[in-house]
Amino acid sequence: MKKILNDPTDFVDEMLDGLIAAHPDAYSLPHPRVVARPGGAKEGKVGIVSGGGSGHLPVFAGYVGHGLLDAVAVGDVFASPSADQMADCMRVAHGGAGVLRLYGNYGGDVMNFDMAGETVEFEDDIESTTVLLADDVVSAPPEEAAKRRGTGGMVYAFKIAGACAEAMGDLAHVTGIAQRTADNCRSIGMALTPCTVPQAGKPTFMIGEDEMEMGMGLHGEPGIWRDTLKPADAITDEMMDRLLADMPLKHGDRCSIMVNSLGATPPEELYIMYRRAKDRLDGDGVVISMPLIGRYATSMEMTGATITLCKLDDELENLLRKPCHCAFWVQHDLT
Amino acid sequence: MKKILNDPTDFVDEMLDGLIAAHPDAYSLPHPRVVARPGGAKEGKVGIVSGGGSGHLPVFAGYVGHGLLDAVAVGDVFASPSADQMADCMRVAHGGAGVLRLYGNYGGDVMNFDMAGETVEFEDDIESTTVLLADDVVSAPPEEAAKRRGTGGMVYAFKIAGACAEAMGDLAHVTGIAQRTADNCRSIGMALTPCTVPQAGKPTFMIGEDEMEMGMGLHGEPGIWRDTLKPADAITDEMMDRLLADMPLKHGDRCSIMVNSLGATPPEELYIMYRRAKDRLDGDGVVISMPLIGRYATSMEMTGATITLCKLDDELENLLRKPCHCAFWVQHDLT
Amino acid sequence: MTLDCHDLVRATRRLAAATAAAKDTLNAQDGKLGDGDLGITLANGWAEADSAELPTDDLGRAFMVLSKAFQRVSASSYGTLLATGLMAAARAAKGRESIEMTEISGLLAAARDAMMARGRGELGQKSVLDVLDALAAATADLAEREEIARAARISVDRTLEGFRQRPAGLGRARMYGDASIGLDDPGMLAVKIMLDGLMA
Amino acid sequence: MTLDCHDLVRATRRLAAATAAAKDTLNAQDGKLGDGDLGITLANGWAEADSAELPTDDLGRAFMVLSKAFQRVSASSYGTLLATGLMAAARAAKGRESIEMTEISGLLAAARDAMMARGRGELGQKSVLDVLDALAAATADLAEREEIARAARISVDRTLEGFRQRPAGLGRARMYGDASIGLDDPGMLAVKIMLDGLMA
Ligand SMILES: Nc1ncnc2c1ncn2[C@@H]1O[C@H](COP(=O)(O)OP(=O)(O)O)[C@@H](O)[C@H]1O
Ligand SMILES: Nc1ncnc2c1ncn2[C@@H]1O[C@H](COP(=O)(O)OP(=O)(O)O)[C@@H](O)[C@H]1O
Ligand SMILES: [Mg+2]
Ligand SMILES: [Mg+2]
Ligand SMILES: [Mg+2]
Ligand SMILES: [Mg+2]
Repeated sequence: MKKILNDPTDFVDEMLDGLIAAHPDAYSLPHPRVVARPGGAKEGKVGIVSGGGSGHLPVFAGYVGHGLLDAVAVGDVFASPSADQMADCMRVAHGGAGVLRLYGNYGGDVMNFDMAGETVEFEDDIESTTVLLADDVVSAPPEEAAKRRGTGGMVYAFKIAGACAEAMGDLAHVTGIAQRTADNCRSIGMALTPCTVPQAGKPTFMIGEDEMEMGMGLHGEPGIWRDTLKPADAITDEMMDRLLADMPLKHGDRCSIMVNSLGATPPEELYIMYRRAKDRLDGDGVVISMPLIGRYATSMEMTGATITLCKLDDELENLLRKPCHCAFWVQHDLT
Repeated sequence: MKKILNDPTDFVDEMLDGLIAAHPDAYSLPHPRVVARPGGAKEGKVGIVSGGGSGHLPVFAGYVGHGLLDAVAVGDVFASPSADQMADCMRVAHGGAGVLRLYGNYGGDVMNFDMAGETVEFEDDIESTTVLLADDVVSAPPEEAAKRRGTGGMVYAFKIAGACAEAMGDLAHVTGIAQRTADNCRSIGMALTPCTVPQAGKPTFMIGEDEMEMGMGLHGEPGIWRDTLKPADAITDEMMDRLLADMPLKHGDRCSIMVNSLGATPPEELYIMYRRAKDRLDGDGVVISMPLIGRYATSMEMTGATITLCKLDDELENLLRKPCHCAFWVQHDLT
Repeated sequence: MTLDCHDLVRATRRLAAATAAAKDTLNAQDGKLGDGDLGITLANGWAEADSAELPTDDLGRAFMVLSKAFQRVSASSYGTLLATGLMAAARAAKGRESIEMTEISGLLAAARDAMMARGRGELGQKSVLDVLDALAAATADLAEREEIARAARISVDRTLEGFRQRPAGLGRARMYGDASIGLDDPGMLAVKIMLDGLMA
Repeated sequence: MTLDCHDLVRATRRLAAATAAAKDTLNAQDGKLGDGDLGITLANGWAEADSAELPTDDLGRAFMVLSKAFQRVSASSYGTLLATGLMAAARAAKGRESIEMTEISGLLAAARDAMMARGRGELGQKSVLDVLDALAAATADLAEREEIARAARISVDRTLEGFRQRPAGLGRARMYGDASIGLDDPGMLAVKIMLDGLMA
């Protein structure tokens, strides 16, 4: 296992120690495995919480910050946090105006967040709502879209709903905005090499020296097909085809697009993909607003990329372009 | 070669196309392979240029921006730009107050930048100075410190000299500040897996499944020793030992520290290293200011990390904490 | 015959021992089509439950303590589902010192239903749900401990056998499609191991 | 005997042909201890020079056109060093229609010195510098083209031989330490190939 770590069982906690030591103004650890903004919940602001497995930085803990999330529950690598941690996380984020649970549609996370929601409703009288990201088009056909898993769309939802909450929208409004963002996001991924979960010590999947897997998930879930590696433009075309088939965009439509590295794939290659994706959208007369190119939702040292399209209306675009601030993403006001 | 690209010979130009298409407000391409701030040189401001091989994003092109660089010349992957491109780059950056050439101490880059300097002095009457980063302690012993190669220290020099130029310091002042930063930086790297130069198509070096190389350079230059992979704390200790032996820091000294991924190593692992490095500095009573943890100077998909210490005085710290803005690094005013 | 808090303490002790012993086996089974943590989940959960203080006068609250133990230490699907099932049992037995053995079938059914709601799963998808469903049916109206034990064992074995050649339809194993055919669902197997432990 | 701009045009043509032919060989040699681009550097540089328009009346400016060609198309060490050497020759011949063959040794020495300054290299480090130094010495005071050719060939072969068993002390090859022992320096070899091309 070619990783820089100590005892694999300490991986997540040592990572969190380092994260908070490095950015004490950005993050605090009010409970074990619960990362929150320092200073506590803001009175009257809707709290937005998320959570899930570790190994995806900046997802999840990294996105705690101004204009983004209020608190997250941090699981082991690729594993759900416990319902107990999620309940703590919701308590920390609650500023009296309720809490939105905003996260990716993975079985374990959903079960635990549901359980946590019932607990804090019962024990703490916290009103809460849920919006699930289910943006990965490969993970289920359109008829079963609710079964899809969440990926890059989470980042758009954090950003847009976060800006809405920062503007003191109420729980219904923030939830509605988050849901509309979730409904407007489509993602697809491809992977070239696996990553290794520290406690497992061996790669998450096996793949040939010149093979790629189109549609593979963030944890190595199988995709659509495995084939010899194709040129960047062909890969990008296939990904864009699948996304646009699922959510057609027409002349004059606006969208943001995220070309995201799963970890090892360098920005140089993402820009080569973006170049092609933009050509495609330009050709269709689709207007790109605030493209995101970089490492936004990763799988540790996996090689590969995901593309996410987020269709925008005036309100979503305005919220997307509002400022945000965390250790991984500082954005000035672009409205 | 597990990379997302088209024709390897187009790698750099397509990457630049994508970079500029994605961030037209941040970057322009006034000449082939010359990246500059849009809008041209600012009258009366010292221009800071850099350059070198591609494959190190954000180094070099990424750091063109407010409070950072004015223009860079972009070479092929791991290869120097031509003297011709560097001369163009200096012309673009010249706002009438002279140009500082600020880059890493690599033979080809030095020869070409020197030649370019002579050319623009002769042809365009541009006054210019040079500051070389030679911060990698492994690449030559202290007696031959001028032979050392440049690595993470470049980022501190770009940031600090960039802030000084933005404050309208004159050429002598900006050069002096850059030189003081260069003198105060020490770096060391370690690598776990190689990367592949697109046009070469094969890895830059070979290394065993459980081996690491301590002190390896950004292009796979050999280091101090090769050994079986050690725990993160032991690796960090050895790196810190070497850095502090070369530049002792005493109780009350201030420094910034960069824990930098060579590409594939994820932030999770960097935070585990930072945790240990901070413990060390805390123990010595050294005060850390504005630590940088992330991907600041990379080698495409190489696995490994570098640590840089930058010793700060009041002026350097103040400049480091000034705002900056490029597609890879947005910092608010922290002074 | 009845079941009270002391029975639950004894059962918990046995389950802790049985799942600790079966940890590696269950991890390996889960590893064939998943993340290989099911053994850890069960061993940690029952160990935590075993070290908790159970109330002696309220079987409902005792079940709730067991549920909370699983909520604390396990976040894997099975741990959360077990916590959910135990919470359903807690609700059903709330405020009572003991229940009749004939009520066990009803507790199993309540757990099954709560777990279906929690995991959005259905019967027939080759999961722990199918085992619980069969168990609830097999133990209906039985009043004797031995009777229940015998019926339960037969029922679990039959269910395992009945589903072995079917593909997994829930959880992580679903991703593997037909590769799951011929393999026992680890969540079902876990019930068999717990049952054997209870009767040891 | 003299050397004028027409000679330089003819020489450039020959060098373009010779380096194009030797491209792969030189790349391979450079690849043993470096990045394997020396063949490309030379072939591209001389091709660019060959396609440039050379002035016919000023040998100095003609050398400058060759230098600029290398500055444009090559950024590898050897290309920059060649551009530097050619610029030194340009300076020395500035404003003259032709030079005497006896001055060739002086041009080589001027190129050597400029390249040492540019690359911060020293003699004895197994690089192109050593070949140039030996060539300047071997051609001193010779006035006949044939004489110069013969002396140059012998000098280059001797220099290659003399350095073969020494470790590289400059450029990328230096990193490989003793692994460079026994291998010819590709930059020296390149001079031999260019010389052979000139005389073909
Ligand atoms: N949604 C679900 N509903 C019911 N049972 C499920 C569900 N998901 C998983 N299971 C059961 O849990 C078992 C796997 O448990 P576990 O290893 O804890 O899952 P994971 O590690 O994937 O979270 C499966 O064998 C199956 O019996
Ligand atoms: N600093 C230097 N001074 C003199 N000669 C040098 C220097 N560096 C390299 N060389 C010569 O250049 C040759 C390599 O050229 P080239 O392949 O262009 O280098 P690189 O690709 O490493 O930039 C070496 O064999 C050596 O003869
Ligand atoms: Mg499992
Ligand atoms: Mg699990
Ligand atoms: Mg070379
Ligand atoms: Mg080269």
